[in-house]
Amino acid sequence: MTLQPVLTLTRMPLDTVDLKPIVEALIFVSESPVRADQIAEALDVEKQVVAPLLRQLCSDYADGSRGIILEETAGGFQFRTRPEYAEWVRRLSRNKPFRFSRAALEALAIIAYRQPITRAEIEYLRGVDSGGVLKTLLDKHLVRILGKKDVPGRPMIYGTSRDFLELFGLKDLSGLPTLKEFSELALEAPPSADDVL
Amino acid sequence: MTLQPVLTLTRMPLDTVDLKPIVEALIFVSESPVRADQIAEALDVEKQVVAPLLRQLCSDYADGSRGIILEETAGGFQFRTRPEYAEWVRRLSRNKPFRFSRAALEALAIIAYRQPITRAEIEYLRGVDSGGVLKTLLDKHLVRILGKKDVPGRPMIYGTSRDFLELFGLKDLSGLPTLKEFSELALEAPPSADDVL
Amino acid sequence: MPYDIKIDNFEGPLDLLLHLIRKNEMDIYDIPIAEITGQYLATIDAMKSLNLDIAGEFLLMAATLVHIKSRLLLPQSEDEVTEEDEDDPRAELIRRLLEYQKYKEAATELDSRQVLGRDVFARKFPSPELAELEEDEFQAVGLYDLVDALRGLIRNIPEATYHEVTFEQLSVTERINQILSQLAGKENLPFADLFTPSPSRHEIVVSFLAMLELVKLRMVRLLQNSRFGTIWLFPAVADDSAAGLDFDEDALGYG
Repeated sequence: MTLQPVLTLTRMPLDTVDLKPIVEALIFVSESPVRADQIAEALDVEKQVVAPLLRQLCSDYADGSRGIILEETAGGFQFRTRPEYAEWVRRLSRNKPFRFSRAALEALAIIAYRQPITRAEIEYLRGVDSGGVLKTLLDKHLVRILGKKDVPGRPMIYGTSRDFLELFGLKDLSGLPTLKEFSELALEAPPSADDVL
Repeated sequence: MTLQPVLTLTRMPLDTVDLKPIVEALIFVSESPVRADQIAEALDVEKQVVAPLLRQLCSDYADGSRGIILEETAGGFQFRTRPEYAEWVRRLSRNKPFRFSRAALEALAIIAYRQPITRAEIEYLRGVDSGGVLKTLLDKHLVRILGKKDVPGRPMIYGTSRDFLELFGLKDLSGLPTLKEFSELALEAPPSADDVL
Repeated sequence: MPYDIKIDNFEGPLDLLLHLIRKNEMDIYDIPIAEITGQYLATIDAMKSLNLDIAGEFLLMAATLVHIKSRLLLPQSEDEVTEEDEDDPRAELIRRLLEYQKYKEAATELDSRQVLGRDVFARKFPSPELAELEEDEFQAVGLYDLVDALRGLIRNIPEATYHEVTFEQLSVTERINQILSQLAGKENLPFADLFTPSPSRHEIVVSFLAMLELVKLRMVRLLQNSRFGTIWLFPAVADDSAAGLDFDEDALGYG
């Protein structure tokens, strides 16, 4: 495997570039609040150079027409959404499609691979009551009732639905990868050390 | 699946507020690209209302004095740092730029252009075993299993994922550049002897 | 310096052939097979003399080239000469080379894009705003992830399916309590430490489910340093509340 030529870093000398957008980018990309001295260090400039830029950025974002503000918290700077919009943010995150709980995904996997299956069998495999999660999957039309099992008590048996196939982009159930196929992929050709990506 | 506490909705009626900053906040707060329809749903407005706001935001951020750009990728919108500042970002996070292996890039390109495709077809095109690199791409969620091919042996077929589009900043698969024929290639770039990427 | 080529520079035999074609300014649509076969074999030999491992694909291509060369040497009938392309023994090789060249170029082009995490950066972390309204649900995961997680655990276990679990064996509830006591007083625990050195399939499946259950109950947090790194369990509650929890159906709270 061949490495690419190392990138030639041709950054311009700092006094000829506008630092403010760089500071903006650095704060934007940081998971936790960034201190002025961290920014100064990354830019290789004195802290005094950074301080006024931070003040400027704060006021740029404070002007009210923006959805984001630059906040100074815990000794650092961090972009946050404007507090007035908290409700919209909540609405967006609530509307996220298919936010499966782990329990739901687990039950779904068991049903997909073991259908037709009764609730007792699902619960046996999962070790916990699965009535609630089964109901959710039925409500979401990912699982359907296939009929009743011919054993005493005639429990209902469940299987996956057309919506399930659609969700996972499968034409039919035989498209489900098996554990064996997964293993083959890895066993036949162990990834070589130079698969950098 | 878990019920949330009912929220007291204290938001103002939409016609009295400016939607653009809210859209900005929603994109900012999302970990993955947000689709116009997700935003429209959260705002309880028609998608047509959101589209021009997104265009406006894109051009607001494109003005060059900003450290952040708004990019349309993987079917949605996402804020990203301006590419010119990559090195500063890396300095702050002390990350080295990663490199793709040629094997990974080749396999990805083949899968991207030829999907749905089987492993055997990839290997025929590349001329080498590709199980390892395929496994790596699956693990990195850049490639996904689309199902099984309707031929004897029912081999699995693969395609690229949303993460692939996001990684390479592609709007959708039609955004892939058209493949160049050999004759064009030869004209454009007379290859040197050690042109190995 | 005719053979200053390292085999590592080539992704495979097609790549090496393309290199030879360019280096010698050959016409790809009319490859001089005798010449390129000679050069190809010489390269392979040079590599062998350096004790380099030659992948099977390179040797297979050598055989193919020799085969094409011998077919070209066979006397041809008059009709065959006139119908060139279809009967040209080189045709398939040429097609493959042209095709491969296209994807090689497409790969380079992909690499030259503004790649996320290399050239451009996004906020690939949960926003604090969202963390504040975190529910006990997880982000969407594909079946791949679940199957892959299970497979990773089951991989080294001899054949037997978790079908055959018997009732006498450890239940998930018991396992939950065991994990909690394993975690008690510790700051964290690598996921792999939950298992005995050679766990049974049953143990793995039960432990896996128990772990997921604990996460669901918010008694344990799972963290990774990197997306594909070791998974660590962190107790999410104080020690005293972990002891002797009564897991009734309501406590498991599905729905």
